[in-house]
Amino acid sequence: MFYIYCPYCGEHREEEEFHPKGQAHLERPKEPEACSDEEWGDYLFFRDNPRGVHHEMWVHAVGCRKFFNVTRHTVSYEILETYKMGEQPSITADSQSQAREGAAVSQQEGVRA
Amino acid sequence: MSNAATFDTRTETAIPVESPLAYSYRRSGAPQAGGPSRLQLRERAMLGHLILRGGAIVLDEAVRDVLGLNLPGQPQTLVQDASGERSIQWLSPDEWLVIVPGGEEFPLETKLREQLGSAHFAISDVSGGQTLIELSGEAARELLMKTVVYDVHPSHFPVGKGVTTVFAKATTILRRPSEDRWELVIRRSFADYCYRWLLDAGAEFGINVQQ
Amino acid sequence: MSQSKQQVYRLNTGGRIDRSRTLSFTFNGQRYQGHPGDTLASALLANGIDIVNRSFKYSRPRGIVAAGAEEPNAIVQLGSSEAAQVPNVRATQQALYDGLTASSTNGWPNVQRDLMGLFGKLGGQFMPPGFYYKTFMAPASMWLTYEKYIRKAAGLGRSPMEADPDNYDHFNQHCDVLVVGAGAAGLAAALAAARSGARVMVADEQEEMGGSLLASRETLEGKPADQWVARVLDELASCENVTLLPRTTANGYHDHNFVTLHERRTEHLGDTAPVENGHRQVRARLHRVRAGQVILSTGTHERPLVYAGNDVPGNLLAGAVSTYIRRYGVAPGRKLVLSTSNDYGYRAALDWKEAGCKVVAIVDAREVPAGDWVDAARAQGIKIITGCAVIEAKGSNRVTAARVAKIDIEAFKVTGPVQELACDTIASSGGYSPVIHLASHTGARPTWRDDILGFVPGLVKGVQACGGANGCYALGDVLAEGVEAGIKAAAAMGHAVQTVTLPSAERLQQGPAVALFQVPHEKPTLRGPKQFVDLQNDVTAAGIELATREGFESIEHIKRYTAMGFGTDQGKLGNINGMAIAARCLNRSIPEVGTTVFRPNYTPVTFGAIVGRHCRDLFDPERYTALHQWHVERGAEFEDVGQWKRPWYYPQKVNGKTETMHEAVARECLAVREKVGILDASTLGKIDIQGPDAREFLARIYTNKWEKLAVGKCRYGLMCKDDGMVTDDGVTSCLAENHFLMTTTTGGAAAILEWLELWHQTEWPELDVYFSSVTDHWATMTITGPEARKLLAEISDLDLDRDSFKFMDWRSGNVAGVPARVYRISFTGELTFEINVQANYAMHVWQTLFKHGEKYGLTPYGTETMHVLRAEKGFIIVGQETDGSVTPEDLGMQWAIGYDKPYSWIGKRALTRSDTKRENRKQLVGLRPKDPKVILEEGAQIVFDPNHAIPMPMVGHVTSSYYSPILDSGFALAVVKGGHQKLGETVYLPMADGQTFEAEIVSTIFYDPKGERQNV
Amino acid sequence: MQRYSGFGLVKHALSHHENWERQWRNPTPKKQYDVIIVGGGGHGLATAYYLAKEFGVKNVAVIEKGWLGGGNTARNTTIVRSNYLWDESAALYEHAMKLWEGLSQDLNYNVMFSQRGVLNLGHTLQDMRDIQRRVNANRLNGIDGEVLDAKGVQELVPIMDCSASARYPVMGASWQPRAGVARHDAVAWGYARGADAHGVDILQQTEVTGFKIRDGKIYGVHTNRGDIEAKTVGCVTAGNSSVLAKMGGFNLPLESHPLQALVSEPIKPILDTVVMSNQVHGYISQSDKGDLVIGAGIDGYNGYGQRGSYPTVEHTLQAIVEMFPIFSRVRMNRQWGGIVDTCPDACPIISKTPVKGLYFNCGWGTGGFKATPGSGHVFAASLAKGEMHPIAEPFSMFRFHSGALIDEHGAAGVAH
Ligand SMILES: Cc1cc2nc3c(=O)[nH]c(=O)nc-3n(C[C@H](O)[C@H](O)[C@H](O)COP(=O)(O)OP(=O)(O)OC[C@H]3O[C@@H](n4cnc5c(N)ncnc54)[C@H](O)[C@@H]3O)c2cc1C
Ligand SMILES: NC(=O)c1ccc[n+]([C@@H]2O[C@H](COP(=O)([O-])OP(=O)(O)OC[C@H]3O[C@@H](n4cnc5c(N)ncnc54)[C@H](O)[C@@H]3O)[C@@H](O)[C@H]2O)c1
Ligand SMILES: Cc1cc2nc3c(=O)[nH]c(=O)nc-3n(C[C@H](O)[C@H](O)[C@H](O)COP(=O)(O)O)c2cc1C
Ligand SMILES: [Zn+2]
Repeated sequence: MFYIYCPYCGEHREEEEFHPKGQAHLERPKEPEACSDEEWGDYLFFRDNPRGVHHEMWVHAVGCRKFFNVTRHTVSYEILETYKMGEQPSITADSQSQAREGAAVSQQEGVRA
Repeated sequence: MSNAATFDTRTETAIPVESPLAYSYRRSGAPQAGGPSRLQLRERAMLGHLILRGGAIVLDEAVRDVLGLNLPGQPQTLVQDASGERSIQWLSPDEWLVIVPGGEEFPLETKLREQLGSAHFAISDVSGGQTLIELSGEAARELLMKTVVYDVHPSHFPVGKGVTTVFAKATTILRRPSEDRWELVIRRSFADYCYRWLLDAGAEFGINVQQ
Repeated sequence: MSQSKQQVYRLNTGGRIDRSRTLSFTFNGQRYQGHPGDTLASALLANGIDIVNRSFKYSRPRGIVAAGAEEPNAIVQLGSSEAAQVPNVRATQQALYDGLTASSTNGWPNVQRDLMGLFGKLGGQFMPPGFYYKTFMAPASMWLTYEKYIRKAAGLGRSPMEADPDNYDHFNQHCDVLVVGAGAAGLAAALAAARSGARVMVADEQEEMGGSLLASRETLEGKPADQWVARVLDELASCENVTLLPRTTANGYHDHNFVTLHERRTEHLGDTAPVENGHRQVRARLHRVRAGQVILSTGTHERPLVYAGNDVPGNLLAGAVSTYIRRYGVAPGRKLVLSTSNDYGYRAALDWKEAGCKVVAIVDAREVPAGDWVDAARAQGIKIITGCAVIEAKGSNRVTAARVAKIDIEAFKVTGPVQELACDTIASSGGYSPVIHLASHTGARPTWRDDILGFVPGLVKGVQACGGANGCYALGDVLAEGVEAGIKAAAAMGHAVQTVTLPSAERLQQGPAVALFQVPHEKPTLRGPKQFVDLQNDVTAAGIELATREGFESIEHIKRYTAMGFGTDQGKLGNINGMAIAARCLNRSIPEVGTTVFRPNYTPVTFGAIVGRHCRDLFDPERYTALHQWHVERGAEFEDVGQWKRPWYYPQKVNGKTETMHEAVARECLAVREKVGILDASTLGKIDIQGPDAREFLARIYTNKWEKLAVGKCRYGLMCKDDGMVTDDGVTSCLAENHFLMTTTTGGAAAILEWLELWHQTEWPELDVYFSSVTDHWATMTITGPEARKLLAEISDLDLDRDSFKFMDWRSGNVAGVPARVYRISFTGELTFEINVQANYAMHVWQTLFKHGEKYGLTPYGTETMHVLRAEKGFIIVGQETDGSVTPEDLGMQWAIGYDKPYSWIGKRALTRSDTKRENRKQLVGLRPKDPKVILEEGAQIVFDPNHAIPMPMVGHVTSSYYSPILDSGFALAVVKGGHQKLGETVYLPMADGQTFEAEIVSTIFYDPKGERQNV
Repeated sequence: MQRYSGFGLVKHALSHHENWERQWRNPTPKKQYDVIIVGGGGHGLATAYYLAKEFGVKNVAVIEKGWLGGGNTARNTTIVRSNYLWDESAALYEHAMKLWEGLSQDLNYNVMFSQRGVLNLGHTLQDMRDIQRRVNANRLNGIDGEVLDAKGVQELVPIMDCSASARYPVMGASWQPRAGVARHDAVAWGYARGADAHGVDILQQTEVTGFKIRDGKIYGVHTNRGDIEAKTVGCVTAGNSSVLAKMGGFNLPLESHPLQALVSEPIKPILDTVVMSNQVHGYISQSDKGDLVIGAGIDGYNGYGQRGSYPTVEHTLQAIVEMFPIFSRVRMNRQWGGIVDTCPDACPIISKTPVKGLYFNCGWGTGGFKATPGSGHVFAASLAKGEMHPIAEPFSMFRFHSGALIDEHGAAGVAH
């Protein structure tokens, strides 16, 4: 169970107070009517879903009710940072050394042995 | 005056009222410990509850002028007046809970609105929708550990703190107004569930309900 | 030697048991005695019970092999009554109490003389791993029959057949440092951390804290080690910042240092929790611990050696032999042969000798053993046979002899002649495996260390392992590691440690151990007698070898093909041996083969403890309105809507008979259509929306328009997700220019509030608007029917004139002396007033309405009647008429779509995708059954051609269907492909019983099509 | 291939089991294959099996990064049923069900398919409406099923609490008698053995790390054991499908979530149907070994760690004890997690992709075990012909552009 730092409450809180809300930084097209069916479908349904560093949105549902962003490794589940809505991450897949990520993946994904 | 409708939901006339726990007292009773009790529960019903929303900068002065309290700008803080009757609690960066003696909420809202003028803010009266349950006694903290996921250790939860957190399968606002007292703000529709939970979890401490 | 007649193996002195008190217990119906401080296992051994169970597959007799969590055999059923049955109790972890009732889980007719055992003996070789997959295939239809017989052999213990009388509890804990395991390492760590002032929790699974120090030969400061344990525990107990939890197992280690601790509070007292001060104590408590730092000081598990016949009762772990002697005052036999690969094992022989029993020989696989304990054994005159191992245990119900021979470990061969040593007990030690289980739960992979011949835990952030768990075995070093871990953990949490002086430990010389896992036999593994690896699942070395031959090369495949490690011991005893055997067969190294994944639970935990208080009445919240009591007293039946309890209908007694739902609903419906009814509508979600941009926000969230809604007016709105599918609806009222009250469906309230916040916080933060839930603040009472106005007029000061208070207006005033907002909106099609008052006044207003309403025939109605009435009017229920695949146009609600709004409101773009534009989408229509007596089944499928072969093309289904009392006929709402263009056409509904109903597609509005009644 | 039978077993026993053959080889990768299947789970192995056996494509490799059958195939609660709501999915799952019914014989490997019936409980009026709708649709689609009332449920499962005093009383259920459970590992092994016997190379411990694409067409894969070529590549990688799609340069409408399950200690047989409930949210069956196999809910966040959150397990056991109060004293032995690839409409993707020759079969999410034979069969047909099999056609990834979703959330219900 995660221990999540809410950037608005300024504290770590139990996962039970939060709801995950999917990929972060999804932007609704400014002019939906100008989108093709394909572009609109992409916006609605197609997701990054990386194995590794992921930016996702959570809401502190039982708490301050604020949405915010989390950078988390989807294999080790380590939370690398949390930041407010509208802010940009300081840690990204690119900024993380390949080696570190690789290590975490092979360490914690059980399929190999 | 902001362009919102205000409405005093209370009346001066003597009309029977029922607190959110009224049904629960009838259904589950109000247990009294036979011997010495390590835990007391008391509902403080019919208080005035207002949700205040807006920027801290917008609200701060008005709150000080009208309520005589500093708007708590720091997360998780609870500020009370000297009598402990009036309090204001941080709920989120743009949301506060004000609790005042029953009947004061409407004049308070009116005054705040006057003071705030055309600024962007919101005040919602939720007095009918929630109630306050007070826990005291040496076992209060243990009872809370069975109930809420938040860390209630004194080093982490000093007097003057308040949080919104998970209460069993419901939610609560939990505050610590004084050394030996904890307050739970519970939603009306969940009140019976919360009450039954507290009685059940508190039984081993000889819970004592003061009505 | 025996203290009482039965306790044949009880020693006269020694151990931590209380000989002054005797406890009696029964096992398989026989009465026995033991003492406080015993486990059930030590008491059984004391009483000379060899066979505690029968094995799972081959039904072989089995005895106790271990003294702790790793025990695979001694799994028993406990319980003196049906409700108090406890299946699968590990006797080595069950404290003895007076009156304990236990029995073996397997064995027929009994565990001593078991008929299945015969089958096992004869048939064993016909049950290699995977034998099911290779057989029972013909004829195909017979598998269910075969399976019935296979299933008969399943299971260990049995479930109680009655509900559990006990309660369980959760504690949400937070601490700086959690220490798991209170042996030497854990106590040292705890002491260091405690002295820093950090919040420390210490959990140990055993009845007493102290771990292996409780039965240790070693001294600390020249005194028995348990004296130091007692001192440390005293100090820890006196610290306010320390929580000590004995009898508490860390069973799961989850992400971000969340650890669950299972505290058994009363299992040492009885099979049902005792009552104290009139209150039944909780049987078990689950601590949900969020720890800043975790210290794993969980020690080691000793590995047995794998040799032929190693499952015959009387084969024990060397360490367990010591534990039984030193801690429980039981020597589980008379004549011991010890087979070991290391120095540690020698302690069992020394202890055995000291207990006054005979050590036949120590058989050491090493050519030249050397070390302090070896010397001690020599000094005692114990015979040591070197370069040899016990290759086979003889005996069937108890060991009678050990066959010993010279072995070549490298060549995996017996190289010398075999000698048979008569004995009744064989103890073996193949070295130690650090307890890596908890660390593995986090997903971290363990790493192999050649120097200790074991895996040590892989570690994630914020956790340390120390002592045995970290592969550190010398007591002095263990203590030092513990202290260091404690200091580090405290420091990481911002606490500085004062000094901790360590007690002096003996420095013992130890010779190097040899890597021995499976002992070779004269015959090849596949041909020789069975050598057991996983005792509980009857997995043998031959089985592992066979699996590798068949291509199961991954250790995970081997596990699944043989069931190694699948048992209730999760392979604590056998797994590493199994891996080593697999490595031998595959010609790979042990680290190449690797371990299987250890998962929670460390040891099994009752469902009850995990469930805690969230059961029975407290399984899920029941949400009530302010009028709940009234509904209960009025005899309402309730419907679950989300977590709410809503009155469904109010059956009355008519001539001594209680109405059926059908009768009650018919009566309620007519009351509304002809007189006046009242509904408690308080559960509808209500959201207070304020701000200068509130109106624009509404226009973006809803499909319809909001620019022109004037103060004092209400409007129905429809909400879509951005995929264009309807997700919620409700009426929103304009309270002031910048102020609206939105209502949502009962089930949707919380989600819609979050939805509004989502869009505001993420997409449109520039809009000045705030939302607050006021659902619980207002109680809503809907009075509806032709007499509604007259009734309300009697008790309110509102101007109810139809022209000043119009349909879709709202007004405020007093109702029954209470300030109220009244909305003239209608879900029934009748003249309706929705009275909203602060919930604390609701009961008074409701009762006042009834006081005045009697003469008008005021009738309370529930959700069922509400549904009938709204369906007669063609009003939808989101979630009933819609299922996430229905657009506003499909519903025929074009009137609620503002295509020309200046914003691309949510859902708009999706409505022009190729599939949503399709002509023949399923569309909402009314259905009139050709036979008015027919009430179509909700969910009935609609076809155009009922004579079509199966699969029959389906064109829609019935979403709502009722009997209409006012029309005296059945009627339905349905979605039908292209339905909007098919009014008047006939459709068919083929039912399960073979009947096919006919219905005509009609308008969705069955009653008062012009909507006159609500406008009066 | 060595044939298995009871008689054979006796023969082998008499020769001390020394003559059993490998169930599959451990071959060295060839440079080139006609078809590469990425992912050696049940679906991938079934695809290879049918390709070789029914569609005559024998030069096939299955590339598996770990041990075959070690993904979700090793982790699922083994429920097999076909009572899906919409025509498209009903056709797909019923196609699978028919194959299940002869699978052990076809593979000469007993997959222990046990048609002991599955109950989907209804606790609310809307549940019952949905159940009726689904059962009616099933019937007209030729799928067995009936609607039971609370009494009928109680008769089938006497140990369940069907009383009116339950928090969410059982109102009824849908009942599919032909549904049941199967031995998940045996399914993977049986297909692997069958595929191997038809010449398929199963390459374990081989990870696909990239695709070789030229002019929008695929011609091979990169692996940690070198490059391997093929003009047709089918990815059947479940939870990892998005990762592979990225290698192909596109996204999928998928999110990978942890899904957990758990087993109790083995107890004597007490439950011989499968019981599932959406409302209280849990499902349970008892295995032939005696353990209660219990499925938990899906965790809301993305995760490739094969672990989920503890509260999910708590909620599941609450549901189980709510339905079966007598299990309160039974103990939970082990919990684990899989990585499920969930699709917005709870239906799979069996599809061509923007890269020619590259196909994906994924998105089975929480419920694809039951489809294993059907999925493999239609995917093999599609790969062999280069044209999607009619049953697979509606499950194109491009339905998310047109909007023609097949929303099975109702029928998929609790994760299974
Ligand atoms: C807890 C749980 C319970 C479930 N219960 C049920 C149930 O009761 N009934 C039901 O029908 N379904 C159930 N499911 C779903 C079901 O398990 C899956 O839908 C199904 O097993 C998927 O099979 P697969 O062969 O597609 O995937 P998998 O078995 O996951 O196989 C995919 C394979 O691809 C491999 N792979 C991935 N990336 C690469 C790469 N780059 N290179 C090479 N190989 C790669 C993986 O290692 C893996 O072996 C459950 C799932 C879980 C997790
Ligand atoms: N088993 C042996 O006989 C053996 C082997 C090597 C070393 N030693 C000696 O043992 C000492 C090592 O001490 P140590 O502290 O590392 O180990 P220890 O065995 O003394 O203590 C470990 C403790 O952790 C408990 N434990 C294990 N898993 C647990 C869990 N999941 N939850 C709660 N409790 C759990 C055990 O019951 C035990 O009480 C030294 O004295 C060393 O010389 C003993
Ligand atoms: C249907 C089913 C039944 C299982 N039964 C058991 C069991 O009785 N004992 C056990 O230890 N594990 C059992 N497991 C779980 C496996 O041990 C293992 O946890 C699972 O395959 C996931 O693999 P992993 O834990 O190695 O990652 C079972 C798994 C499944 C899918
Ligand atoms: Zn917060």
